Amino acid sequence: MVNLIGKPVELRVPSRMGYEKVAMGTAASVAKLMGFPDDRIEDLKTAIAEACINAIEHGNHLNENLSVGVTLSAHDDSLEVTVLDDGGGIAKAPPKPDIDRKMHGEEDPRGMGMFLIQSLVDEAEWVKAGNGKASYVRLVIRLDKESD
Amino acid sequence: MVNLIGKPVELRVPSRMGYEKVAMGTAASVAKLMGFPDDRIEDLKTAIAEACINAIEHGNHLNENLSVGVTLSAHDDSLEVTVLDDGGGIAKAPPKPDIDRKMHGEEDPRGMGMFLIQSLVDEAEWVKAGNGKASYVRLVIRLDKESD
Amino acid sequence: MQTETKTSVDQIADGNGGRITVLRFSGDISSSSHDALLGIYQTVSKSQPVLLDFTKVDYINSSGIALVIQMLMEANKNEQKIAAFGLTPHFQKVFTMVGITKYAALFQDEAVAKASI
Amino acid sequence: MQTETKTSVDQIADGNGGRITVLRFSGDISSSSHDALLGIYQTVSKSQPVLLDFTKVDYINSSGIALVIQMLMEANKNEQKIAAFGLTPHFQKVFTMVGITKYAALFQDEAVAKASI
Ligand SMILES: Nc1ncnc2c1ncn2[C@@H]1O[C@H](COP(=O)(O)OP(=O)(O)O)[C@@H](O)[C@H]1O
Ligand SMILES: Nc1ncnc2c1ncn2[C@@H]1O[C@H](COP(=O)(O)OP(=O)(O)O)[C@@H](O)[C@H]1O
Repeated sequence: MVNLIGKPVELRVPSRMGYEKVAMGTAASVAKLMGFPDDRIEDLKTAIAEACINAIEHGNHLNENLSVGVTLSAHDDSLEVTVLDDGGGIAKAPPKPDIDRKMHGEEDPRGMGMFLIQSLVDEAEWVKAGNGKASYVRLVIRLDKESD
Repeated sequence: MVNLIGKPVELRVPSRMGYEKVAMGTAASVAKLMGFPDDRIEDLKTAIAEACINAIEHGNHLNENLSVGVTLSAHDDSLEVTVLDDGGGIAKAPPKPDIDRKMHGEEDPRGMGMFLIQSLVDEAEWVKAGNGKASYVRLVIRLDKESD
Repeated sequence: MQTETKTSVDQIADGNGGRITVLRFSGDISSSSHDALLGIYQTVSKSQPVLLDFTKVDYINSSGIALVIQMLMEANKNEQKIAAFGLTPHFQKVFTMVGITKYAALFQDEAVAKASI
Repeated sequence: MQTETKTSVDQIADGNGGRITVLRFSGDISSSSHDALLGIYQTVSKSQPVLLDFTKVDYINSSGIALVIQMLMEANKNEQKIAAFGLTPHFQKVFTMVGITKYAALFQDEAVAKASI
């Protein structure tokens, strides 16, 4: 595999629903360059889409004057991604979605984004930064890891 | 068509051959969001690839400590793209490629990138900036324009 | 700015003298798909099974999946059979992860879905 | 870091008792494709026509096109017939823009190329 270590790819998109698809396209291109198999690229795309949607909606409150920042760092055997917003970060980790509770109206039908991110990538970490004025999620997806 | 006017999408990629494909993926996603037809997206992808390759090779001389910057600004009826490098810009406009001269060895077989860019998009302009320390190409591709 | 969802409603024979409603989606399934999913579901007969056709959908996010779950809730209340087909292997995996398969079977294609529901 | 180009060399019958060499490319056609294009071309017989199969190529840049032109120059010197097939409509347009069609016909697929060369 070709050595891609070097400067990260950096992307900034406006905080508007739909622009998560631009981050998906950029991330898919980087992962393809690195030689990720198609199924892992799909996992990465969904994880990045959910992270961007959360940054747009919960972090930047759909304020289009704010951007969502995405960095993609190619390492020897993994791709590391951060998705940055200007919000205060998550207050507490949401419960794992429970389909029975959802189906019986005991739980919001939403609230699956962070669960999907965690399920689809190899590492996911939510970090508060900039004294409450920024937050990011850091994702790692490994090249050797088989898709689950 | 949905109004996309707002902050531009910004991308930075390392000055290494192959990373033009990341710019292609990002640009294709923005153009798709804006509703460009598939054949115009192909035109845009090739134009951006050639602009990035020139920025990587001629502008930044393959120095991987330098990045190539790409901005994508969605206007009402067009997408405006700039591809920025840290070089001095083009010395003089190259001649239009002449296939007969190339086939007879009277002209370098290369030297088709700027011609393709100009042929594939609606506007292309090469600009020297930053007192000889930066240069960019500005491309415009219009939504209503039929592919040629 | 998000691609809108289009839904077309088909009636097909189930091969046993009965009829099945097929909701064929195209575009994105996202937070903006409320009307294309729940709005359309309100209009269909509750006395025959429903198949959800995702063949022409290439982007689904978690807000879109939440709308699919709300549709399954409605079908559940109406004791109506509901199943899906045409999801890519990736989205079959995602639907399985969130547990949707407990309330709606996922079939490979229309023929299998029609024969199995 | 660029995807490498793979070339496989096939011999097919031209339907008239003669033979045609087919160079089947996959991956990218870019500045790093020198060996996969010009290197391989050196090894093939100069006494029968050559077809370039781009069916499995999805990225071609202007440096790659320059290598194709160099291959056409070689073929021209050898008075060898050469043509291409399997280019997407976009790359057919790009090849036409730079004038390659003056020295090599572009065909839709292998059957037409084989019958026409
Ligand atoms: N970037 C973020 N900034 C602030 N809060 C967030 C962020 N991402 C997630 N959250 C919080 O975590 C909750 C769960 O997120 P998620 O699982 O993606 O589901 P949903 O977005 O559908 O609520 C959100 O409702 C929000 O309160
Ligand atoms: N971004 C740039 N910075 C400096 N010089 C450039 C840049 N882009 C193009 N050039 C000059 O213009 C010439 C023609 O470029 P092009 O038509 O793309 O063909 P090629 O890159 O194959 O030479 C290049 O050889 C180079 O001298």
